[in-house]
Amino acid sequence: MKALYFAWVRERIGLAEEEIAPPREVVTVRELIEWLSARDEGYAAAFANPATIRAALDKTHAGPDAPIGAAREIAFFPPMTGG
Amino acid sequence: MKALYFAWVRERIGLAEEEIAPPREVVTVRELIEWLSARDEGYAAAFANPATIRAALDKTHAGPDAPIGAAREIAFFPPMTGG
Amino acid sequence: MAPQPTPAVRVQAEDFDLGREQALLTRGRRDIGALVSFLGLCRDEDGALEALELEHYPGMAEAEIRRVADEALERWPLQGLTVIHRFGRIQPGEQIVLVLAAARHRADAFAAAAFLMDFLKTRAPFWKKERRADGASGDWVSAKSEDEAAADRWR
Amino acid sequence: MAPQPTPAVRVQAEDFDLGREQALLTRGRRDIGALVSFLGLCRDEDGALEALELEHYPGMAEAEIRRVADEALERWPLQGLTVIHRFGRIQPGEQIVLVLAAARHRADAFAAAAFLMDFLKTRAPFWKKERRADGASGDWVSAKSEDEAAADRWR
Repeated sequence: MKALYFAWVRERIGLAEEEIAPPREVVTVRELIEWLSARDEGYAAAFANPATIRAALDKTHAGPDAPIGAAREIAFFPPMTGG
Repeated sequence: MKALYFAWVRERIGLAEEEIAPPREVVTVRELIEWLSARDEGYAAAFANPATIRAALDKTHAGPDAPIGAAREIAFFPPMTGG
Repeated sequence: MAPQPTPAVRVQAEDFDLGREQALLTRGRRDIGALVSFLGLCRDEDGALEALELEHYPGMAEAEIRRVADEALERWPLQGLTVIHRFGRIQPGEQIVLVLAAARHRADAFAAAAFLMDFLKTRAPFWKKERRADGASGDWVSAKSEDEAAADRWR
Repeated sequence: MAPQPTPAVRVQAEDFDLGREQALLTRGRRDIGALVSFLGLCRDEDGALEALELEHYPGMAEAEIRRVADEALERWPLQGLTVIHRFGRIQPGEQIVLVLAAARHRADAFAAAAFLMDFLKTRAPFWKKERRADGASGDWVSAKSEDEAAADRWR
């Protein structure tokens, strides 16, 4: 699946997007965050405070307990500050 | 003093404005309405339902108990429907 | 605190232009965060209305709008305020009234514009007479109790 | 009941023009009674801000605004709705966001415009980074708890 990162999540990870292939036991958004956090310091820093992380599955907001399912795209970003 | 009439108050009285000289015992807006109502059928029709009459003294809203005092201009009109 | 702005109040027969009024209020400004406008238009009432005749009390109309505008400036920290109200013959689709409220934050601009409209409806000396499309002589528009209620919610 | 209008939603780098958008929404219409606009502008924070960099999530930004717009159309009887949100570099005094809501009655237009803004703030995927006038590298703007509270009042 494609992972997208925005704003300071993008800056800390150092990537705007990448292909990821989480193992089968990663079921929810929360578990995907934990799996990514274990990769290196950049990911760990990006996801250090899960309360400030928002996610979207196929361009729709998704909470931490949402199952990733067959989504083709997941995005991680800080709380929105548009408008 | 000058009396001004607007909207259907003006139409019923048949005048947009006139000079009036109420006697000394006419003190309040309400008393002036009563004094005018006694003039003829047009005035009586205009002021038949005092609840629907609004007044202004020198271009400031005034309630029925407001004293006319030294106002140089009094206006009578229906509830406002601008905006 | 910045000094209170002077409201721009106009009562006129001529039409007005929202884009122009926006430009006048914001030109050269870098401190305005939110601009809320309300534009009131003449509806044709599903074809029944040919035109509105808007009568007003010259002098008092401006004075009363100015009083309401000053009250809005005391209630909310505004950076600019424009109110334009037309009189005379107005046809369906034409503009009747414009309120523009500028503030640093959106809640203040929204509240001030809504407040202005609620009070203009019940306090500004304007009266609408309908000219009907079927040629019948129209009636004076009645004041709505919901407009009184809308104004009361600010007390 | 008239059919629900299709909201006009645009996410773009280019500036927009309030007067033009008003004309597009009202042209040829004789049934609109009230048009409320909200215009969000970039403030210079008393000279501290040189520019905002607005990052967005292409595709989701449009989709999310459209979802909020559809929700507004279900809540209020609207006759037209336009939402424009810019991205990229925006300098103080420049326009960021526009919401236009048209309805027969003013309360619906006011409520829909305020609702749209409250939800755009908390749901539309845009992020502001400040470029500071003193040359220091700026920060990402933090989400405000008052914006969350503003959105919560519609639940």
